[in-house]
Amino acid sequence: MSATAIPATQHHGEKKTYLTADHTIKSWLLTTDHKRIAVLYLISISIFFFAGSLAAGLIRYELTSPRGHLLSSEAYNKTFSAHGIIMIFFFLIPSIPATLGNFLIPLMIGARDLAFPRLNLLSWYLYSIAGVIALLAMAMGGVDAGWTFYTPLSSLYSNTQITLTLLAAFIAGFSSITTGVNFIATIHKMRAPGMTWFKLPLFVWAHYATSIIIILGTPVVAITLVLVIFERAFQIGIFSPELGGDPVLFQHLFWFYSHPAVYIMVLPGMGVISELISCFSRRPVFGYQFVAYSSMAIALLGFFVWGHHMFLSSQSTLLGVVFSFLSFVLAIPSAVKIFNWATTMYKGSIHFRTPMIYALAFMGLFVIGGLTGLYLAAIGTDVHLTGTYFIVAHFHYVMVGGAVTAFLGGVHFWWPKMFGRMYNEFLGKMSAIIIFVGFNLTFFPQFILGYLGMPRRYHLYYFAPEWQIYHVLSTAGSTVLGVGFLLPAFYLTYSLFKGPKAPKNPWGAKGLEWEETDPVPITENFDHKIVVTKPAYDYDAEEDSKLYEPEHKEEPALTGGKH
Amino acid sequence: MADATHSAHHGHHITPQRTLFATGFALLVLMVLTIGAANYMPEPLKHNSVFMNLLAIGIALLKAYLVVSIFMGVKYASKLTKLFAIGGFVWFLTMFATMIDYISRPYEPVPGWEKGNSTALPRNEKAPE
Amino acid sequence: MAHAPAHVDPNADPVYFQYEDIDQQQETYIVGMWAFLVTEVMFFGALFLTYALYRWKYQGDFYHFHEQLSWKLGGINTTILLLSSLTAALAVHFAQKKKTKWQVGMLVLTILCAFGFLGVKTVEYGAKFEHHLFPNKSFVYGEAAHEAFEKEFGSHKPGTFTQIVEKLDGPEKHQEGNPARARLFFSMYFAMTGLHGVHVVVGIILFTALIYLIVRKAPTITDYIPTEMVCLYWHFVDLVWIFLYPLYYLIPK
Amino acid sequence: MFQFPVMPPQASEWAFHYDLLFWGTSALAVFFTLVVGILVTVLAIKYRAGSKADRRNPIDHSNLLEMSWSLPPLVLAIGMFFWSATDFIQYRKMPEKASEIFVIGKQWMWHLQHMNGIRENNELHCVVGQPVKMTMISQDVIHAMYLPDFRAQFHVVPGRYTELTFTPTMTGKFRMLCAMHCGTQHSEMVGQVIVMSPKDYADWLAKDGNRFTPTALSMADAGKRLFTEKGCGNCHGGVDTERAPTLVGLFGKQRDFDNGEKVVADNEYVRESIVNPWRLINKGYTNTMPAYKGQITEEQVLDLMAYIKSISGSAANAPAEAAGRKPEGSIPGFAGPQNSTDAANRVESAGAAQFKQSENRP
Repeated sequence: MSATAIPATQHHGEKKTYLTADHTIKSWLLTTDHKRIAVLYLISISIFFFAGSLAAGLIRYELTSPRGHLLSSEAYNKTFSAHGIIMIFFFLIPSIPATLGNFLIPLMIGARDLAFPRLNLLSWYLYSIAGVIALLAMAMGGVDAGWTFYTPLSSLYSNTQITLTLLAAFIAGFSSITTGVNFIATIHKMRAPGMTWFKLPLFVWAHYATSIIIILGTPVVAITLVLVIFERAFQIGIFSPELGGDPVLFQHLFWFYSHPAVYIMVLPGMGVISELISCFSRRPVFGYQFVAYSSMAIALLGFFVWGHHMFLSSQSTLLGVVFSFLSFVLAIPSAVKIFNWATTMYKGSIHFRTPMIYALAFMGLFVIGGLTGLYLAAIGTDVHLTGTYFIVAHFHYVMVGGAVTAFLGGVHFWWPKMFGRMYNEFLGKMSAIIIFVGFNLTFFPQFILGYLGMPRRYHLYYFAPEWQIYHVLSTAGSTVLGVGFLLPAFYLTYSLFKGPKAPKNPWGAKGLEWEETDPVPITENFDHKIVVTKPAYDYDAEEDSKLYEPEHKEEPALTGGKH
Repeated sequence: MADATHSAHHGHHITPQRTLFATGFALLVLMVLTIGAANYMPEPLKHNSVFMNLLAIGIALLKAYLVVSIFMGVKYASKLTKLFAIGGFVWFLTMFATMIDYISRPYEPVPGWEKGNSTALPRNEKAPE
Repeated sequence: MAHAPAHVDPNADPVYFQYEDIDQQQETYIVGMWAFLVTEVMFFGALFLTYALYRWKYQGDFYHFHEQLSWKLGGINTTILLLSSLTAALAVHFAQKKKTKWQVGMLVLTILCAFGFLGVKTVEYGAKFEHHLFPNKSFVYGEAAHEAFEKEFGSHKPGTFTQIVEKLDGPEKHQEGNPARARLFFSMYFAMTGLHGVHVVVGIILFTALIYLIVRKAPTITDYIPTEMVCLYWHFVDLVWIFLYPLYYLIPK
Repeated sequence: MFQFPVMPPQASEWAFHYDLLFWGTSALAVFFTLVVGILVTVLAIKYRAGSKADRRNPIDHSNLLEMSWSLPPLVLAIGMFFWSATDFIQYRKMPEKASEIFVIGKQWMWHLQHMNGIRENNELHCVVGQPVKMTMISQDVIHAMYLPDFRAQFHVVPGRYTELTFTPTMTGKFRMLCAMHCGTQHSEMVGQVIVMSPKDYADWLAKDGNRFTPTALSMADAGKRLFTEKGCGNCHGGVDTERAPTLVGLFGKQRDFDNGEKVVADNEYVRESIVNPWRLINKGYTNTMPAYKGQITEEQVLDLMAYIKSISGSAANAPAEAAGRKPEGSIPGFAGPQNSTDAANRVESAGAAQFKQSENRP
């Protein structure tokens, strides 16, 4: 035990939390405390989220009219590219791992910090630099090649700010690699005594799987983007058919990362959902081991399905069929998770608090997102749907319906732990319901649009005015969705200043982060030595339900079962 | 390694100098071998590009094995380190699934136009019917 | 560093506050380093894949292009890197035995090797620039193209540097292979060896910082782990070159 | 505006198979959505906090249950896979007899060319019931030929010929879109396929068809003219000379190269030999031919190919069935067995119905 186990601030009477340990701006910008870095990340990704949403709103309003009177073709292309680049590289990929993961992994495994605190800070700086460069590129004229940067459009034919943007994506990639390396070392070596692999919360398992994907995949896309930069700078021919190169090779290398990247975005979300459902059902996650293994299966198998983005790209039919088969196989681990979550609720005692509403919304949306993935994994159905709004709808169901919903659920769940304040429960539930309704209204019509043949990245459809009704519905939905996203921004910010003080464990949740820390953790996380003896998710629904029996006069507080 | 000694200091392994020098020497010998093979291979084998490539890659792999196992100490390291060391290289190989695309493309069930029946007739030429 | 390492026992190795003991700290650093090396493998992996594809597609051309590279210079560089790997491994050995003078000596030797490598690389790159084989706008490959180039921009007069280089590296030898593919080959060559070169430069910076910290007796460097980490990185750089050498300099016909 | 179309027209044979597969998948998807939806809703209501449900003896894991919800879906998924994969292979199978259309994608228009010389921009006229086979190449970035009403899509890649086929089953106008982002005016890279009855098509050929092609040269003739203009015939004469091999009978013939590779001449080889002639040098020749890269358009390459093919004549009547489409001969099996399709087949198709009308033209 090292000497710092005794908090340095003890003699001040009241213990100082990580938030109040120091108040200077320098202490925030140079902090190596994983919790503070998580807060920094939370602020920065929120900024990017709203920037990306703004672009999304522009896109939606442009599409209400078949002739698109709002934006020119050039502006539209730049808008959807900005939306994609910001949302993928600067929001979705770091969203859950860098905020909730950063904050919670050491707390959940009983460590005093991540393995490499300075590397963690570096990660946030790399992310910020990348973000600034990307925004700079957009301010200097923007990019029009989409977030996929397909060559030779991005390498030889586009004269927008592609080099800068690629550089930003490259640096953001390194931010993500440093986080991944940090998590892997932490989860392997920093667990508290008694915290065996199968006592880990599934949130940690999901992050371990995510980190594996990050370290195996991200470097590939990083070097690919560098090659595109070289190609623009020197007209070298690696992806240019005129010089003997192959444009399809770019797609192989790009999707080798970018398909697994989808799991970087959604696996942590699945981890969050495991925590939420288990806590608010007062039941351990059903089939814990299967859920843990399915995360690893998704992470590793996810590397062998990249070709399903390229069925029509003139890759060989043989490879297409093989990739299609593997994609179908990959559907199973996700299905296992869904069924296990549903069964977790069986014989539970379900509390419909805001995070649980988000978790239920996640299950509904993710099921639709996952099942519509079958259409795209099936090489036969893909031929009509790829490159259309069906794709757009599908990946928004997975990314927004999955990752963003889980992120919001997780933020609501751990908000009291992070900031020690409670938000308005009614507004919380409202926002979850508004998001669910608005989301479906926005994206369900897009499935139909895709099947009707509306290509993605089109902003004119004067040749098919009958599509307009779906676009109008979708835009109406996006407005609702926008309200749904703004609401939490307001009441959560409000709660920071005026919200009631949160108790230590407002949900009666299990897990080291709730039971063994102060209401808001101190800088060293724990003020005593942690030895883990209980299994994960040590809930008891029967005990919990007894609180509702007639002899209890008042509405029981959410303090968990047996205490 | 017969002369491998284990230090009491925190239990980590100290690779003896003799092993290190032997490894360095072996690496240099292998390098000379690969250069020699590339330049002075006897005639029938020299133009067998499959053999020559395999030989060059084989020697490089041997060198890589020496560096990774002795210099980088994976041979004496924990199972976890071994897993990472091997895992990284194995995963690098999975990327080569991409090559299946290029190798299998000639066996497409999609024929090129030279195999379909030609309609390459001058427009005013009467089609034989 | 907000949390300075806590010294409980002044003779013990320092342990950062987040670790329980020195063993945990050392193991964590090794795991982290290997996780990072995995990313490096994949980083170069994408390039090796690209190389493999085009080598397979244009094997005949690649043979002709590779004659523009000097296997002798490449061989010198291989020797230098292998030796530097040995000195790096010895540095770790001495660090573990706490023979600091020997450790620093070995690190200095490693840096010298790295500079030697870069020196030879400069000669090689210089020759390619002189012969317009760098894939930028002035790229010229093939006799016909060279003639056209000279007609337009005046004849190609080699300076002293070129004369030295040509003794070592030789002038353009056989102008064969499809010139349209030459740019591809030299693009790959510069991308891969260039990225490797960047790693060598980073290695030099890391070694210099390490030596500085050791000599200054910085409190962070009392065990062998920092040396081990930098040397693991350096071995990886060596490893990449072990494959680059036969792939670029020893292509069979 | 207040109509809710749910299905695009089903205008090709493949569209029927496609929709069967699509709605089949949909049935599966809806089924599983309902299973999960109902399960979650029922459980959420029954076991809400404070309800009187029986919560004794809960189970935490059950391998039997795990198997029962992973194996049957796996079997179903594999079944769906086989269905969709066989359909896809069917979809990619090029018809024996088809009207050949050559498509050049460029920023931001479709350029289409009929064998008989009619050139169209963003429009394709074809005959109902007659299979159409497109051979496509891009002259700049990657495009995707997307015909939603025929449920047909394939990418149009620079430097590589790709194929797409469909058989229209109803007359009318159908959309032709670009489904791969290709730059500024991507959303205006829109055209239409006009499917006509044979009679209408003949009328169109006689009137409008000609409007697009005042030269009235077939592709092969245009290629011949270009061949003469560029002076190709100076070297590539009727017989092999010292400078160059003849191109008579080139298609489908095996070529041996000085580096030992072999290849059966196909469209990609011919394009490569025009654009980058130094890649593969025929045995016994030197690389004296200038490269036409940048001096010749993709359209002209297609014309030249049509011409070379037309003079391949009877010598090319034995094309290799398993000919590699890529000009590498070093891989075993590339050159393939010379499985000769009969010449009769070729002659028969030469009189493919849709070009009979060409006689009527002035």
